[in-house]
Amino acid sequence: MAHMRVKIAGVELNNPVIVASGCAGFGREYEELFPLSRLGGISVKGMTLHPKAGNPPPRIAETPSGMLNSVGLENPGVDHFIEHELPYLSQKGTTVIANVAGSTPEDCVAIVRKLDPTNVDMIELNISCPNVKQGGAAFGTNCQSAAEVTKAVRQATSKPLMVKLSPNVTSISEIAKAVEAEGADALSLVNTFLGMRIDVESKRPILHNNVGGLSGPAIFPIALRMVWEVYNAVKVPIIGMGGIYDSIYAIEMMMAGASAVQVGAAIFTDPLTPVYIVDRVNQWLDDHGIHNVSELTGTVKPW
Amino acid sequence: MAHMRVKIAGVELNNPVIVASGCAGFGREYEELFPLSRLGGISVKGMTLHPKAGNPPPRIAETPSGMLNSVGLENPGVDHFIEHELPYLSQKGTTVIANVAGSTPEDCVAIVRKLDPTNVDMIELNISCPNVKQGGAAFGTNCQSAAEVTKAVRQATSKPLMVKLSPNVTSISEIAKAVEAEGADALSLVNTFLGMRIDVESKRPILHNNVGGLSGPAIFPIALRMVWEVYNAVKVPIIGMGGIYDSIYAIEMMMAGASAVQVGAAIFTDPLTPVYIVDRVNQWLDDHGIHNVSELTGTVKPW
Amino acid sequence: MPYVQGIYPILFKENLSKNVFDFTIKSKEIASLAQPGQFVQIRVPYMPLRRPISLADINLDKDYIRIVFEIKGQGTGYLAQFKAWDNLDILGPLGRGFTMLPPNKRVYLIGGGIGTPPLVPLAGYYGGNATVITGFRNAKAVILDDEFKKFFNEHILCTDDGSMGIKGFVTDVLYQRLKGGDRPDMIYACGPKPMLQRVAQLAAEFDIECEISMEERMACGIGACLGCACKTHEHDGTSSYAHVCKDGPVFNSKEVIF
Amino acid sequence: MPYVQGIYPILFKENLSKNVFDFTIKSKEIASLAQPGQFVQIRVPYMPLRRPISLADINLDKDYIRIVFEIKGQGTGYLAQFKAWDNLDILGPLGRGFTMLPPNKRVYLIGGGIGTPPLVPLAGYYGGNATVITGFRNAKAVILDDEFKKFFNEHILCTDDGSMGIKGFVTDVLYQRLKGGDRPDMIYACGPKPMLQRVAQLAAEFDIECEISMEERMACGIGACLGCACKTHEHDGTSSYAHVCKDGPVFNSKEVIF
Ligand SMILES: Cc1cc2nc3c(=O)[nH]c(=O)nc-3n(C[C@H](O)[C@H](O)[C@H](O)COP(=O)(O)OP(=O)(O)OC[C@H]3O[C@@H](n4cnc5c(N)ncnc54)[C@H](O)[C@@H]3O)c2cc1C
Ligand SMILES: Cc1cc2nc3c(=O)[nH]c(=O)nc-3n(C[C@H](O)[C@H](O)[C@H](O)COP(=O)(O)OP(=O)(O)OC[C@H]3O[C@@H](n4cnc5c(N)ncnc54)[C@H](O)[C@@H]3O)c2cc1C
Ligand SMILES: Cc1cc2nc3c(=O)[nH]c(=O)nc-3n(C[C@H](O)[C@H](O)[C@H](O)COP(=O)(O)O)c2cc1C
Ligand SMILES: Cc1cc2nc3c(=O)[nH]c(=O)nc-3n(C[C@H](O)[C@H](O)[C@H](O)COP(=O)(O)O)c2cc1C
Ligand code: FES
Ligand code: FES
Repeated sequence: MAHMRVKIAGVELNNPVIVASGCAGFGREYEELFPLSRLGGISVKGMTLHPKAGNPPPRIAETPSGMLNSVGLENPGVDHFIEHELPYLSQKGTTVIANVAGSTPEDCVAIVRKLDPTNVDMIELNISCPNVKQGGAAFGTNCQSAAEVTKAVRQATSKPLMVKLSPNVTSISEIAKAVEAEGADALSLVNTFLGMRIDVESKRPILHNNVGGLSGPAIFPIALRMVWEVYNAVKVPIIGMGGIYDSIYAIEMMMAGASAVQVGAAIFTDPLTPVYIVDRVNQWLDDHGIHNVSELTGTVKPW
Repeated sequence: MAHMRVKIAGVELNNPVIVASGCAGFGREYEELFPLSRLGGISVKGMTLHPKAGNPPPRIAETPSGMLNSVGLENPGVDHFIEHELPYLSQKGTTVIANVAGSTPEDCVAIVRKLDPTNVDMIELNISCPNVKQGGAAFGTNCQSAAEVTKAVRQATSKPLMVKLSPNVTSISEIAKAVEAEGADALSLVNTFLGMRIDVESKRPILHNNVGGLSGPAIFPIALRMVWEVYNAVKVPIIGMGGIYDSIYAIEMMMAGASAVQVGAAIFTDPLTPVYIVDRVNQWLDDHGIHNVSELTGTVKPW
Repeated sequence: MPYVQGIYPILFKENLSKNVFDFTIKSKEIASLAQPGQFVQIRVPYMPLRRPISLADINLDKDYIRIVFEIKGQGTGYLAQFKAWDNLDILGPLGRGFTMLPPNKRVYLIGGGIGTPPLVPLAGYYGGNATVITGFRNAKAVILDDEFKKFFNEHILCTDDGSMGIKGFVTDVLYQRLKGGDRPDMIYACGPKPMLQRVAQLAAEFDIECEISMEERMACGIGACLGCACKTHEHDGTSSYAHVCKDGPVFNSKEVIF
Repeated sequence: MPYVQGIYPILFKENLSKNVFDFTIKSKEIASLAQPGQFVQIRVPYMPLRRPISLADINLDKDYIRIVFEIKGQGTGYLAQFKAWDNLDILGPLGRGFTMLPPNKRVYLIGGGIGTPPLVPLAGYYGGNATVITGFRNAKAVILDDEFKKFFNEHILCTDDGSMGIKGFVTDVLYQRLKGGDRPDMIYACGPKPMLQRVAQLAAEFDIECEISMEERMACGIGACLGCACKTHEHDGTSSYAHVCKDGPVFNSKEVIF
């Protein structure tokens, strides 16, 4: 058995496979199928300062090898998280990553201040949600605003700070560099791509929000390229995601430069995906005589 | 049988289904399976001023519901096209769209000047090829350079001028507006998304060019959203493409705002795809009592 | 609520009408956990998302469950191609089912089209105390007609065009009954949204308890992704989103905002 | 070159070694157009790109073609799940096959591993005038051993570990033969790239005509997408890209730049 623990921004994870934000809520539901301690970590549903109702339904549409969502950051708010979810979740033997999705820099700062004294392991500042009118991708598609919100949040917390980038940009490495310069300890990428589907019978977009975020295997090759680009542009560790649904995809992502990976939409196809990936990556490492999963990071040999 | 002819920038097409540039060469190969007159048009392989060898192999990689290519604009040059391909192709009873992919604005102008006196029906200025070092996406990911090359080419030809946009941008509608302002008669979108795959055994990117352009069903929802965005931003007609592989997808694309569609990668899965789409769209129109395919354009009803 | 994921074999496959299929699936695990009104999420080839299908029957002795589904699009189309002894990847049972009153209570079961199957376990439970009203487009679309005879239910069959049973909507029949003074202890309804809305109206008008089974597009099916929102009344008079896969699919008709 | 696309049934399926399958497919259309060395593009479930597989046999009388393939990844894995009487969606025959000399010429056929099957039609054509040298990792990987007996070919079998036939590489045997003074009219070779490169070297060294069958990742398979580039010498001394699916898969060994 290879050594699967990885260290990111000072936080040690059981293994490099984290469940992506928004895909496993606060962890309770999937506990029915596997213990959360099998995971490297869980990035919880993006949270706002106050409870948020999210967008009207339909919020889900299927696409070839992918899905769109327009949940719109429905969440019970940071206070509820700290009071009712964190005490349970923090006993489960996995790393807890708090996904912070304020609609203004001030909101983000306020949320992070509340999280600072808790036993959350890491902050994932979400500047890339495509499903909300304020904040979200509006921060993340512009270097200056991405830098500003990072700077503000950086000053508000002593927790390891990871910033989650939007792929809906001309140059993701520019945004990555701007965010790194303001003190991000790690980067996670990618969030979803803005997409659409139409019901040709009713002529209505399938999503009530008209557009939504694309994730799933469809986006994997773009996400992989972006992780590689960012890896070549920054020094901080990267958590790679976007379409990972099997061990080979996780290994590609790590070779491209990721120190760990997140698994999102694939959990809806097969809820055991993250656990299978942990086991199969481990097997692959054994088969290839690699002792430590971290040895994969950034090993791609460009032509 | 519904009326399938569509008119774009003054050019009348047999129907709204065009084979995308780079996917059917100069039309000879697929003639074995169906007469080109069944198509609305063919956008020929992107051409440069001088013959171009393209990138080293491997040039093709498969992805979930998609593929990457890094052909790198291999083509015999515009003179060869005019002398050896066009005379044959222009007798086939379909609209011929010349895809122009010069590496500098001057090159583009020179190519277009050569095409101007020929019986090419339309120019598709490709400012979005992700597989070449010069020109291509370097033009298309920046409003100013996109405007400049459009302006130069606009002055060099009296042919209808369509500009093909890159999806690898933060705001495709900004680019679309910049290009429209310089006199583009139509827009085509999207070209491929920059992506990557890695062979985990050799640790090499599968493509010798390391990265390549993603196309196929995987990108459909993003392409659809972009067509809708651009339709709401410009007045000129749009030819929509990206992942269309069945009639429903073509209809969605037209409802989002496209006046015609192009079919690319799907032809590799099933070479008869474009012809099936023509027939099935026609059937769908009949089933829905719609007399003219153009009535579909832009009919999506956002919530 | 406890649920499992597993691979289970199809024991019987039947074709109930042109596009409607009936699978009996061996799964002791799911059968032993399930309640009427709950559903399962089934994985289908090529499709990234599972398909939610209600349980049409739960047989504890024989360890099987039953699903009845209609081909609507690609996913159900592929599902229909499975044959007896093929294996299905199923997640379930999921959601909150119907509230079960004592079996001697008087109930109405209102089913529209492919909404009829989830009523079968209720029909069996309430037997002669249940009045079942089912409606279909036409005679060709009628399914499960015999099923309710078995249970000695009073059964009224409606078709939109009168080609079988009574001509008209199930809600017309229900309205006549309620106007006529019938006061059941509960109305259960499953079917298209406009039908459910009308049933909810009637239940409110005549002040009768009513539970309806809702549908929404889903990803996880277990309450984790918040995809399947359904607008509901809060106790304090405001509205919020419940989630069909976890808080439903069965809701009290007073909760749902149509 | 003329080619067709169609849906054709598998007549026989055989398992030649652990991961190697042999399909006999009924297709008068393809059989009547095909030449030894050509290939087909087969559609496989879930995969956007077709899989190129060489023709291992072309039988005109009986209207069938034959393919022999090894499971390498997902696509060939799915292909291996097809059974007799299942239908395959096939595009073909594609590419340029081997140059056929008069059958009384002396030829060498060099095959490595899964590169052996396309040599079968040549073996049949040249019969006793062909010397066939095939190589495999070990005894378990050996395929088509009997095939060459049928045609009265001289057949030398090699394995890397000596577990069957001669221990060593096919190119070692070829080198010994050529050094020993054998001067065939043509060498045909199909197999892994390093083997082809060595065969090409030997052919050049001993000045013998040689044709090799190349592989490259493909999309269209018919010369339209320019995906399957293969670096070749031009007559004027420069280099350029040929395309494996159209200009090949069979190339004169002097053309290819390894
Ligand atoms: C709780 C619940 C119970 C259900 N029970 C049954 C049943 O017992 N029998 C039956 O025939 N159908 C039932 N349905 C509806 C069934 O899920 C859809 O008909 C099916 O998902 C359509 O899939 P498709 O691929 O054929 O259609 P497509 O339209 O191609 O599907 C595209 C996407 O939309 C989703 N979708 C489409 N229609 C619906 C819908 N009505 N509800 C939810 N998602 C939808 C699909 O799941 C898929 O993700 C139920 C739905 C829910 C939510
Ligand atoms: C002209 C030609 C003839 C061939 N004849 C045979 C044959 O007779 N028997 C046989 O077993 N194999 C043959 N091959 C190789 C066969 O095409 C590959 O093994 C197969 O495509 C692998 O697909 P996969 O999905 O299993 O592997 P994966 O690695 O999962 O495939 C991923 C992608 O890469 C492509 N690919 C991978 N390996 C190759 C390769 N070696 N050549 C071309 N594309 C590749 C696949 O087609 C697919 O698009 C031939 C290849 C070519 C080009
Ligand atoms: C239903 C759903 C909800 C999501 N909610 C969030 C969220 O709240 N915060 C966030 O940062 N990302 C959110 N995401 C994005 C995922 O965390 C992830 O970045 C994206 O889905 C790409 O990974 P995947 O392809 O593995 O799903 C959500 C994704 C899905 C599918
Ligand atoms: C093999 C290949 C070659 C291509 N070459 C060109 C080209 O020369 N010029 C161009 O404008 N687009 C080129 N494209 C992009 C397509 O024309 C099209 O924009 C893209 O593939 C998206 O459509 P699709 O998803 O239907 O393939 C190429 C695409 C492929 C797959
Ligand atoms: S489908 Fe995920 S919460 Fe209901
Ligand atoms: S595969 Fe398209 S040119 Fe060879």
